[in-house]
Amino acid sequence: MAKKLYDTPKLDQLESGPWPSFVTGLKRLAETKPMIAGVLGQLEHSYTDRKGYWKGGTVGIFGYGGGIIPRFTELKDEHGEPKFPEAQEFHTMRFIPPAGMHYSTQTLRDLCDIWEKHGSGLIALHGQTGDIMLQGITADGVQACFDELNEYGFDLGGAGPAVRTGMSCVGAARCEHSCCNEQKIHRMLINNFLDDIHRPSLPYKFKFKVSGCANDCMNAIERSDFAVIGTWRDAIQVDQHEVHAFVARKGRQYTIDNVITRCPSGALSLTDDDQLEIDNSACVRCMHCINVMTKALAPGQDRGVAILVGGKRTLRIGDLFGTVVVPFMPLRTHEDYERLLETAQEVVDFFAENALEHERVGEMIERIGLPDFLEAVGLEVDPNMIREPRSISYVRMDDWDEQAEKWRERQRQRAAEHDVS
Amino acid sequence: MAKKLYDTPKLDQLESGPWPSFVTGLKRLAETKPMIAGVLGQLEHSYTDRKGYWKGGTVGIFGYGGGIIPRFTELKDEHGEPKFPEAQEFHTMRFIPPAGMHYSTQTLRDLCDIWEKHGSGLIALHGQTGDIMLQGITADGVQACFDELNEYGFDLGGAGPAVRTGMSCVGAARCEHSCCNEQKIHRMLINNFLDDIHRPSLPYKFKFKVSGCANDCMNAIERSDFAVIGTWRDAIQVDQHEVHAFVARKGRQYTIDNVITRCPSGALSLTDDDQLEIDNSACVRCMHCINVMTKALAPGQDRGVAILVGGKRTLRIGDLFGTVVVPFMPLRTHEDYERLLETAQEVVDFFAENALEHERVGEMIERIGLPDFLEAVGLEVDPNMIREPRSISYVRMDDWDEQAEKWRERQRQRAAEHDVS
Amino acid sequence: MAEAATPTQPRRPIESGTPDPFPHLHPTLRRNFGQWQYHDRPRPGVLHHVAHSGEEVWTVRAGTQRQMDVYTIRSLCDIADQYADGYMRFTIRSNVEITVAEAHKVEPLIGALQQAGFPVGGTGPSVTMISHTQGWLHCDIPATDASGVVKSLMDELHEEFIQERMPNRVHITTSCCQINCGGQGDIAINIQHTKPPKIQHDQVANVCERPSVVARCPVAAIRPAVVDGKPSLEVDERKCVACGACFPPCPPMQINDPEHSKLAIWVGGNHSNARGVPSFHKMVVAGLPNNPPRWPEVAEHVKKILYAYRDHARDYERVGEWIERIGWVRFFELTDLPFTRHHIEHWHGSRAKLNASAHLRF
Amino acid sequence: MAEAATPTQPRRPIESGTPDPFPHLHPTLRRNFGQWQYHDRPRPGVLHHVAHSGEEVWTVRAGTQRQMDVYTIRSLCDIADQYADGYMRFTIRSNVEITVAEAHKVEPLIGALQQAGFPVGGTGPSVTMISHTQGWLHCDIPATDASGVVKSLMDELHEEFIQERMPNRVHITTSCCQINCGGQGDIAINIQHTKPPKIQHDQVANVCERPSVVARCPVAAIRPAVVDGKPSLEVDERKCVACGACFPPCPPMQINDPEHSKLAIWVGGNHSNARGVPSFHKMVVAGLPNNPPRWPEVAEHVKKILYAYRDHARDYERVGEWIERIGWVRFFELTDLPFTRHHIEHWHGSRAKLNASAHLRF
Ligand code: SRM
Ligand code: SRM
Ligand code: SRM
Ligand code: SRM
Ligand code: SF4
Ligand code: SF4
Ligand code: SF4
Ligand code: SF4
Ligand code: SF4
Ligand code: SF4
Ligand code: SF4
Ligand code: SF4
Repeated sequence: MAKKLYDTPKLDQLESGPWPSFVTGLKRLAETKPMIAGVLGQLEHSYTDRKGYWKGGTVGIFGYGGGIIPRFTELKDEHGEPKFPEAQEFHTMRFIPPAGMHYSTQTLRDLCDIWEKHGSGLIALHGQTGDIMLQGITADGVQACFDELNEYGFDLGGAGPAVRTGMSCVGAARCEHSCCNEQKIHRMLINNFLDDIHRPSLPYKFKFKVSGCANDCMNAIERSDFAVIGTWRDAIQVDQHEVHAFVARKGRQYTIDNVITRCPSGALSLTDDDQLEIDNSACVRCMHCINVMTKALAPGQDRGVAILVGGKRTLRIGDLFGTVVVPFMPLRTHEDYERLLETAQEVVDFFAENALEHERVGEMIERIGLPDFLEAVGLEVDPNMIREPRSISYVRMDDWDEQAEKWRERQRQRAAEHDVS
Repeated sequence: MAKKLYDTPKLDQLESGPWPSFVTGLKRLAETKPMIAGVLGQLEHSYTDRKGYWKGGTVGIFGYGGGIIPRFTELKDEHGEPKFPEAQEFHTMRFIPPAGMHYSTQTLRDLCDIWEKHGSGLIALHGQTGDIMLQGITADGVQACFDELNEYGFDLGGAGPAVRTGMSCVGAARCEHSCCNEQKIHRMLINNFLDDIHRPSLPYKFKFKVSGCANDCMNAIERSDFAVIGTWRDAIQVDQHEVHAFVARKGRQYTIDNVITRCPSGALSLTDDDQLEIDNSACVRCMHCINVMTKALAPGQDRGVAILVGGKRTLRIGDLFGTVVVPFMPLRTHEDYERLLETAQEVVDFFAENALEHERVGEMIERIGLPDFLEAVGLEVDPNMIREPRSISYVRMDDWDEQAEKWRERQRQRAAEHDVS
Repeated sequence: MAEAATPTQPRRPIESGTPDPFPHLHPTLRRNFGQWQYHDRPRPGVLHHVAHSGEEVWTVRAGTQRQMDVYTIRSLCDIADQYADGYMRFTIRSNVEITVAEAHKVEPLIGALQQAGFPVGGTGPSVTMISHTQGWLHCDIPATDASGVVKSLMDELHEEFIQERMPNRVHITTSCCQINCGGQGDIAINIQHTKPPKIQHDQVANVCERPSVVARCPVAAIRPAVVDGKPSLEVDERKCVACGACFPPCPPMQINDPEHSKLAIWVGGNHSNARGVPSFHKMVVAGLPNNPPRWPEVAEHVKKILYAYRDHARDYERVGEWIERIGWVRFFELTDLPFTRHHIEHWHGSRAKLNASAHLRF
Repeated sequence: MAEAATPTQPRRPIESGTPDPFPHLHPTLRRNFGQWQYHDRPRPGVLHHVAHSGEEVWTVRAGTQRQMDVYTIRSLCDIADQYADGYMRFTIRSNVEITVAEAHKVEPLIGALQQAGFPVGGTGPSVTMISHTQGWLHCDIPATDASGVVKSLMDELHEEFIQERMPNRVHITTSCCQINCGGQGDIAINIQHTKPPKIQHDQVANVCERPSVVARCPVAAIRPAVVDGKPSLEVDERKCVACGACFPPCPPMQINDPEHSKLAIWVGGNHSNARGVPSFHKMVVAGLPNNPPRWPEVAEHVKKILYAYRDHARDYERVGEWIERIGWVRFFELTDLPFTRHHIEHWHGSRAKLNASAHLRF
């Protein structure tokens, strides 16, 4: 059906080898999709010149301000005409997948069919931010494509200075380490900010990611502005019988070298009769021992989440990890979830009003300081927020007594709560 | 002899208690030294008002620009007259002690006698920079006092924007950990810069300190601009017989908990027959195991020093530790010592010419970057100079190939040297 | 999913956001949601999870090319339909995971995936799929490709994907410009420009909002200027760190260069909190040529580092932990890579990266 | 030492620099210079060193008041003459060390020192003498005293000086202004101003070089101003961090205040490289009153921290290492100290001090 297939000697070299080849896939599509034939032609040029040939522009759908990444070719001939006119436009539509990226084959098949109808047939599963990326459509096609997929149940993801599509790990759906209902948190947060996703008007992008434990399979601490990480407050659950079995199977030496001495807080010891002793007040909930002895150990039962704010990659001041702003938030009751939502709302609102243009929330905190940020969003300071206290004496502490009293008051409250419960 | 002793009810409270009392000493002096009587009177005022009452000024001796810390009273009555006229002047003379602060009693007695003649009789042994501080003399008295002590063999130390008095640990004189001749290094360095000590004309102060090993009993890494620390390159010397004896005496558990697991580089293991195995390529020469098992272990035999530049305390940008600029310099031959001196000279010269006013060398390095500093003073880069390589991609590496070739060339040279030796 | 709405022109979007995953979960996963007890890996590429209820599932993980044509996706659907009740998921690294509730289906499922060209692996201490970005295929600012780099490297590392013979999992990332949409990596391959942007002065006025371009530069190297009578921008080339941050907001600031946009390799990035805290990757090699279609110099260096890691690290040590233990002196020795002034960081707060101690290795 | 020169007027100094210590070394030390094999501590306050030659020395360490009158020094000389061949040395912490080459002299020497009022101790895992600065006795910029603070604290900690019952050595430092001539300390007691300087405007013009004062301020809070027609300086009080850096170059910038210059306690500073790398101390309490002559509030807090350390640390853990192991959450619990916003650093590069991980303690 495609008018012509261009020669792609360089790209052809990417068809050999054991890994699935995207080139083979593109060629398959090019048979029926001229746009992809053009894209292959242009890509071959890139491989030859070592240059990119796309530029941005503006393409959207009615009612939304973002979610589509427009691409127009810049590869022109001497007359200023596109060298590959079929690939003059090659826009990407970002759609939000089900939390955890689970699919019934029926849905995937329907998605393929609808996309094949309106677009190129090229789908990236998934973008680094977690979107279904439907890659290759003309500006003319986007509205109809969106309408059909939107009716089907899909919504557009974020782009530009907006809240972005979120991500959550497989977690409770299949992972024994999960300390929270990742997909519920994920959907609650994202679906609360749909306006900020669809109508970009923040100072810059804002990402949510949810990992069910400190293994952080979603890279949330670095790659999101607001990371929710499952954790627990009470003692690690130990099945000493299984500890025994582990040591019997793997050996004492192995257990000591791979579990005991690898605990970052020196919280573990193995007794002479192969019982595991854990100093839970020292344990930093790093997950290592639980990872290695997953049958014998499990996170405690008083579970909840920690919130870290401010992760991002390189631009402007270099990569940042998010930092702890809430060390523990239980997520049991409806009110608990409401509190999580309120916290997110406070953070996004404060970011919206106080960040400079193109400044991420982490950079803003860097600029104004964590204490002021915490106060602004109504969170209490806690030693869990720091690696260590200040070493530099450059600080004004006129109000020391008042601040100290705040802490004491909270301690009294906490003690009172304990007395009641 | 003193005209009068003032009432000092607050200070008197510092005469009780088990620790030797400076007040008792001052009172003893006040009997014969009116200046000290006045100082006690003024100090009592400070204890009452919680305010200091000294101000600086200019006092010097012929030929030198520094070494004396002048103090004039600011505690005046309603007519602007000193409240304690005996203490109108209370200057300190900083004298350089023998390296390691060793004294024959004869010298100390002579020092006391000369000082009692010219000054107040108050001596601080020693100042934090290591000076003998003769505290309490009038401007009229300093020249004669200096002349007599200088004839005796003492010289003034540094003050102001100058090279300062140095310090070296007891080291080789009495300590089995010593990896170098601390006092020789100390005297060579300091006595090379006497002009810079006596005629302050650097951008700011510059301190040398020498510790014979990584225990750094002189706090050299933080408290000096140029720290010389003894270390070694080959294997730790082990007397397995003594290891055995140690384990027999202290127990295996104790040995494991206090030696093996406390090694910061995981370089130690205890075999089943109580031999100590050391992975010397992992060992970071921290001294811990040698400290604990001093009879069984000793630093290797290929000894020398590391040089760290840039330590200082708080002003301007907060405390800085020095950082490694020479990971290892053997100090065997005369030429080796010459190299050390040259390195110090290069650093001081570059500092003198390039630091801003009131900028320490550490702050200057912070400002210009370590690589440029190293190049300027003619030192080669080495991975021992960093905790880890850069994480931030903001760097221009046009000359990568050239820089890589430098390293390769050095590796070839080193290999060639090894072949010869 | 949502009910079909009567079409109107213009239609208002249904702001449905993130779909509920429950309808998409394999029934055994649905039933045991939040009730998993432990897992093990019977073989590379297979995760075996056991629920407190006693129910078990086997998940087979397989690599994909991420940038998939609909035919590829449908072939995955066919396999999932035939062996796994019609469900699958994708991992954050674009691997596909197909779950079955019966042990005997595992081998046939593996066979079908391999047959269809999807390598089975990527679990446990293996080299899993490389995090994938856009590159020349779609991005407007790339200096290299992403799909081709990933394909080339995964071809080279295929054996390490299908086997579990690393000390711990290895997460490789790539980024096709210095913005770095890929994450931190145990090994990261990133573009590193080496020359300041070449400015197409005649286009600046039309395309760029000058103040916001000026504001983007991390070293304040850009200032407004008038060139040939037109408002343009000027770069202080001695200050410029060639980061390319000015390029996205102002395409006439051409930073990409076939020759001078090089590749650098970084190691020791780690997002997880297991044992140590998360850590950023650190640069170890730069100046590698941007050499399509197969970037052999990159593969060569990556393998040198990877195999030094495999041969010398202890179990559970990630790349960064391994180097932290043996020290950087030894890392450069073992990998035979040059150490240069460029390895020494010089950026705000970079003093924390200098060795401010007498801890030394020889 | 040097030969006496014929006096001339003006006399040229002999720039002799640092004297050779050899003439001042006890002969046994001189003979075994660089040849020591090991040492042990037969009792608190006594170091027993053995040389490869087999020769042995016993060194008795005793505390002094540092600021000594000549009579005190002479009494030390008397003791050294009687028991130790006429030699002694001083440590970096102003302890005196007297060395004997015969075991039987140790006890009498100890007796004589104690008799003369010098506490014997300060070795091994004890609290040794506090590093001493000038304070009101001599400095021109102090907000508190040094000699009195040290005397008061050492009185309180006397038992810990003469015994060795800490997990490791404890080095306490004090500083009488924010310049901090004292070093980093396991426990450090430092002045912390809480109000901007009060400027005596009429004196600025006479005394201060205004540009250099402006340059000293770490937060650029000072600007030149004309007050009452005279050139003076002005402080932006919201920016000012009350560091006092402007005061030494410009005494009319009165930073010291009887009420508002407070004391703060810092913990975990460590200069040595044993085990961990050197570390800076960290602030734990502030707002303590500057309360001569005995500063009881300071002593109370120091002891609270010290005894928490003694009771909970493992052998060889310095204060900072102990806290690193148990975590700051627990430190504040054990010491019952309040945690406030002021504990969170906000200075260049301070992000490294935030918890950028999911490592949490409850
Ligand atoms: C498509 C995607 C890469 C991919 O192939 O997967 C991508 C592609 C682009 N990213 Fe990204 N980023 C993508 C995930 C990321 C991530 C990863 C993540 O979200 O976990 C990061 C690092 C995390 C972070 O947010 O910092 C990331 C950090 C950036 C940045 C740097 C942001 C910073 O503050 O440092 C930019 C630059 C900007 O926004 O100005 C950027 C900009 C871009 C732009 C829009 C370039 C531009 O300014 O024109 C790229 C569009 C490419 C295209 O043609 O589609 N992209 N970008 C990912 C989004 C797909 C999706 O929606 O699922
Ligand atoms: C006397 C002494 C304290 C003591 O009682 O032992 C002292 C006393 C003063 N120091 Fe110091 N410093 C003394 C050792 C130190 C040390 C410790 C060391 O050398 O190991 C330090 C920290 C290390 C360092 O060099 O950074 C130290 C860091 C400072 C600073 C801050 C320097 C910085 O860059 O942060 C200043 C301020 C300045 O120089 O402008 C300072 C300034 C001063 C002045 C000159 C105050 C002034 O500007 O007027 C003090 C004079 C007091 C007086 O009346 O005698 N003093 N000063 C110490 C010198 C005695 C001696 O020569 O032996
Ligand atoms: C499926 C996936 C989550 C998802 O929702 O997509 C996942 C799933 C599991 N991860 Fe993960 N991790 C996944 C990405 C990650 C990532 C993020 C990434 O790959 O970019 C990380 C952090 C990356 C980093 O640090 O750079 C991650 C760090 C971990 C760790 C910590 C490893 C460590 O020791 O540092 C564990 C613990 C373990 O290995 O036992 C873990 C453990 C697991 C377990 C064992 C959890 C469980 O009990 O089910 C899962 C099977 C792992 C396996 O491969 O053997 N997962 N895991 C992701 C698979 C990616 C892939 O296709 O390869
Ligand atoms: C005499 C003195 C050196 C001098 O030339 O003056 C000295 C002498 C010794 N030191 Fe030190 N240190 C001396 C100040 C220091 C300092 C600096 C200070 O006090 O300000 C430090 C670093 C301080 C810091 O980190 O804050 C210091 C850190 C050490 C260490 C490391 C301790 C650790 O585990 O962190 C050792 C090793 C040990 O204890 O075995 C050590 C070991 C020793 C040994 C055992 C060395 C030896 O084998 O002879 C000496 C006897 C120590 C004892 O007290 O039991 N010395 N030592 C100093 C005595 C000061 C005092 O009167 O209390
Ligand atoms: S982050 Fe934790 S809970 Fe989530 S998938 Fe990874 S290991 Fe499981
Ligand atoms: S979770 Fe981590 S910190 Fe806690 S006991 Fe296990 S290994 Fe140690
Ligand atoms: S620094 Fe080392 S050599 Fe010097 S006295 Fe201390 S322990 Fe001995
Ligand atoms: S000196 Fe330190 S690093 Fe080296 S083996 Fe001994 S304890 Fe380990
Ligand atoms: S890394 Fe750069 S070139 Fe690659 S997709 Fe992201 S923005 Fe585009
Ligand atoms: S490349 Fe980076 S450093 Fe250079 S001018 Fe552009 S933004 Fe500035
Ligand atoms: S700390 Fe301050 S007040 Fe005390 S001696 Fe040093 S400069 Fe003077
Ligand atoms: S006290 Fe410090 S911050 Fe305040 S004006 Fe003076 S120098 Fe600046």
